[in-house]
Amino acid sequence: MAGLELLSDQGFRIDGRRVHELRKIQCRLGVFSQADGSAYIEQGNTKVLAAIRGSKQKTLHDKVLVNCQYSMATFSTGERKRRPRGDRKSQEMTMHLRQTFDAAILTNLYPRSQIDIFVEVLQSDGGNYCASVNAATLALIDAGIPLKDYVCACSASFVNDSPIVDINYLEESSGKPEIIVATLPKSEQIVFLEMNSRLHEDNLSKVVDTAVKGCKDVYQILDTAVRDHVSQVATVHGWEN
Amino acid sequence: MSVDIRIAGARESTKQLDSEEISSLVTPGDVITTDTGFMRGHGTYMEDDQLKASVAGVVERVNKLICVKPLKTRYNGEVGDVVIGRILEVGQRRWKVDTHSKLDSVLMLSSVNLPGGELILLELLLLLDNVTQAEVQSVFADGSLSLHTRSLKYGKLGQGVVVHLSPSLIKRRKTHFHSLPCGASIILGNNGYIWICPTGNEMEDKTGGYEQNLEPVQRADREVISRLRNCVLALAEHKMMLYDTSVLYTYEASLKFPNI
Amino acid sequence: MKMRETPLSNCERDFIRSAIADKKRLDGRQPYDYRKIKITFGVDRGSCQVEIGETRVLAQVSSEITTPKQTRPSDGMLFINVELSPMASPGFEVGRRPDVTVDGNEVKIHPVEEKDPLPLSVHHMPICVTFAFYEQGKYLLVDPTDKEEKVMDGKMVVGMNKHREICSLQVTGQMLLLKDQVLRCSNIAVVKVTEITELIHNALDNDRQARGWETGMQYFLVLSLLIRVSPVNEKKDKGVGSIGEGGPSAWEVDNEMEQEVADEIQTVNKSDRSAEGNSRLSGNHGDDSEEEATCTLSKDDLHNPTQLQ
Amino acid sequence: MVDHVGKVVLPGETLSDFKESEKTYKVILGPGLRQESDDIIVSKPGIVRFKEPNVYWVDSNQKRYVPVKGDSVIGIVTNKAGDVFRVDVGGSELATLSYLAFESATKRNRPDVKVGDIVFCKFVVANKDMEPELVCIDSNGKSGGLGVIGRDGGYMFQTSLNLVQKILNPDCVLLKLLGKRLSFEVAIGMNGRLWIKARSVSETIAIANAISASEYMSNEQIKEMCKRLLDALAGF
Repeated sequence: MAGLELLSDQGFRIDGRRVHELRKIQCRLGVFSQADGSAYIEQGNTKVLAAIRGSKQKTLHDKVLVNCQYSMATFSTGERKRRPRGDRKSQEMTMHLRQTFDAAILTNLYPRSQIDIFVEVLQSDGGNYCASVNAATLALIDAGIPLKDYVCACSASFVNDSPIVDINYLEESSGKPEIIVATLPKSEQIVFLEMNSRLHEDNLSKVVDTAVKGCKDVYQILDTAVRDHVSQVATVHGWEN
Repeated sequence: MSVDIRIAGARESTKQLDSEEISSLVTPGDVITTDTGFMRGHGTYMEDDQLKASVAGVVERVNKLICVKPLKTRYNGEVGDVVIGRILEVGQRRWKVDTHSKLDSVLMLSSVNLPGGELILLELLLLLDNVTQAEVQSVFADGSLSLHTRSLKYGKLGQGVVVHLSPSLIKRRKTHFHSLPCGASIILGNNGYIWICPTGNEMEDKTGGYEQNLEPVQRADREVISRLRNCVLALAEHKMMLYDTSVLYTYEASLKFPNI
Repeated sequence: MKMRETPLSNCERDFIRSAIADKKRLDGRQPYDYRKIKITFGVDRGSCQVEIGETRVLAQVSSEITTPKQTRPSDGMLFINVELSPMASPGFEVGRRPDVTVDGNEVKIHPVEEKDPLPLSVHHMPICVTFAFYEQGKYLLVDPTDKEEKVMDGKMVVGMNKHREICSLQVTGQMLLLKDQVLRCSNIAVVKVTEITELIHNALDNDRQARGWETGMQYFLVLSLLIRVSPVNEKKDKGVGSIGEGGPSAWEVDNEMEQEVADEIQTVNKSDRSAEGNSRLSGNHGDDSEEEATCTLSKDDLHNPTQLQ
Repeated sequence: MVDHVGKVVLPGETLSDFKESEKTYKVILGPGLRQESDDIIVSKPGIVRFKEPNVYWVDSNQKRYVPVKGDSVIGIVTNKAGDVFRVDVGGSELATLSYLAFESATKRNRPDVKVGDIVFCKFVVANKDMEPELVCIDSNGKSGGLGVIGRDGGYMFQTSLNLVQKILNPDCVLLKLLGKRLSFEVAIGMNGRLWIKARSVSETIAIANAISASEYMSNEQIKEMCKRLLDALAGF
């Protein structure tokens, strides 16, 4: 991968985007009828399904237990590989997702119950965590579970002295720094933050800003999708009167 | 037999609407009001003196109380609601019942009309997985429900089918039991569970349903029940409210297609 | 079997919270103070024990020749294996204090007869600093203890080297932070990292003197291997280091975790190739070779690694 | 046997020549000593102790608390299960505490105990075959200081079982010295847990650290430490 140019002189990235451009996002709510809530999201070539199921009786006396299960389909990457649930990467991801949503769900409203969040990556092209968070947020909204705000996640990197947003698989595996942020977009509060590889402290602020901006852009798209979905259903319900 | 296949993308949505049409639509994190004179209802939370939405849905205002009603949610019980439930667990003096609410509901032995006033072993009354019809007696502090089957209207349900739908699709009416002219009865539980059974065997003998009728249901009855079930599902698919008239109209309309 | 951990009572929680609000800590430290760090090197080379307060971590490095990955024939591999013994804490949920200790070593076989073990060129030394947040980030503690971690809303671990390069950064726990808080932590980390780097350098200097040999600028080395390998490019490195946190995530399920981490090793020097490990977990990453010092050792040195002990 | 007293013994050693009670010709064996047919076998490493007229036991530095009937302990409520609270006392299993075992508790008037509260209570049932059971009242139904503690502050911490024995020993000067200059409340559980509430957070921390530090100190050293501590606190 030596000669790969992540950012051309003209300011274009490998897949033709500019530094501040997200990949195309398409999403849909309520894709399954059995689950309490579900959603599907595509961010570029990364495709993720999320489903929510609630209310098994578990013993956290004062709040709901948020449980996650993250898995990747065997066909999700170029190399076909069995990925049993216990896979280390999945476990780590599961734990991150749980923490993220523990902070965003109003957990004290449901004592003694449990919310299961299932996330399945159908196709992976970088930004699995981000797409998973975004999908799970939509699924939680679909399920009518109270959230403080949307949780939107976005990644960023730093190439040739310029921050780039929403990095894909090639950019991820280039060895450049990768920063992953999940935020509550309205208040810009950070729920989750992780960074790999080396980045000079002076640049941290710039890259975090880029990622947070990315989250806000993602939020706009998700919010439009949710509003469309809700209003479509609400009108047939006759709720407007 | 003709088969018609469409890809998912070709499906037409029922109505294309501009989301601007509903002004009171909010999504999580939206500020509903900064006026502190309001009371916080379901689907909202307070932060920095602002009342914000925690779910996506339509804002409803009753006097000073503001709540947001989400599209889809678990059943939030209210006293007096008619519910259909499934027995999950038989305990010492109570049953645990699944009513599609966040926590399991309980049906105390003392809240059951015992046939003949005798004390019978719980297991004989309601077994695991039996379907029961009950009324919400009270709501506990944590949101779980206490049920009762004190009236002869309520009790165990015998032969029929349950349909699980979103509770928000059930229209609140005076009565939720309907004996439809097509030869079947339907109970529209407020919790989104719907029971369809042949007319006659449940409603006639007012024993609370604890004496079970195990006679096979006639084929004609079964066909009517299946058709009704499909009608209910069709209505739900299109997010239409369910009540006796809507179900009946759908049923009548469906008779045009005898082979479905 | 996982042992039951003593639950934290409301009383302890409230007390620690009120103490923190009062800018006091149970062990008498100030909010931004580090605990006492003690670094001890083992008799054998490549082992090191670090104590931070009551938390102890033992690191041992070893290396062996293996076949490189087909996809990266010129790179070696670095394995990091972290074990959290149940002895350390009953019912280990999150690894206790993370922190520090990166020891590497490297092995190279060139012409077979003259074996010259080299210290692994560790380009920079990432130091982890942990911050604990309370009351949605209102209060901030550096280097929280076990109990303080149990009470906290969440924590942030910053891995940074003395050149102010952040190597890893992780925010965990259920709390909401603002960007400014993150930046403030990274500023504090700069100071702490400088202090600790100093400390480690001193410890290494002392150790070097104790061992009585000159290792140039870099760290200590471990073994020399007498293996006959003819192909020129056959060189890899297996290091077992214990590094703090990184991904405490998966540890909950079992106490042993083996992580095959990023493998990126470059050839730096033509005559003596040294391998640089790059680990995402530890944030030990190298591609700028600032201090490429190598040394040659005599056979005697190698065979009497414990001399002058 | 008398010459064994005060010596270190290891598990498996057999002891003999016990001093019997003059009236009953019996010997009472405490923890760490076991009778196997005719031999008395040591089952714990430690120091043999003797108390007149005929009681022998082994003092060992054991970390795990084993419930003993009549012991006052500090427990943490971990769960409410029907009519009982499940309490962690540091033993191998959770102890039960009936909600009726509180002062003026009745079936209708349940005590106000939350999960996570700490309770100062006494063992009424503690043997190896039964689940240990706690109460917060004496035989007259009075609390006598037992019950939920630490609601309005204070700090609970864990020390070793030996340290607790040591500070409760009338010969130990620690609490007396601290009490002279500082006013504080303390509850000492035989399971090694202590709860302390002083006038301020810093005093509480200081007292807690003083107690933890005193484990291997002689009375002289304790005096020295208390002096320094009190001086330091005065300078706060």
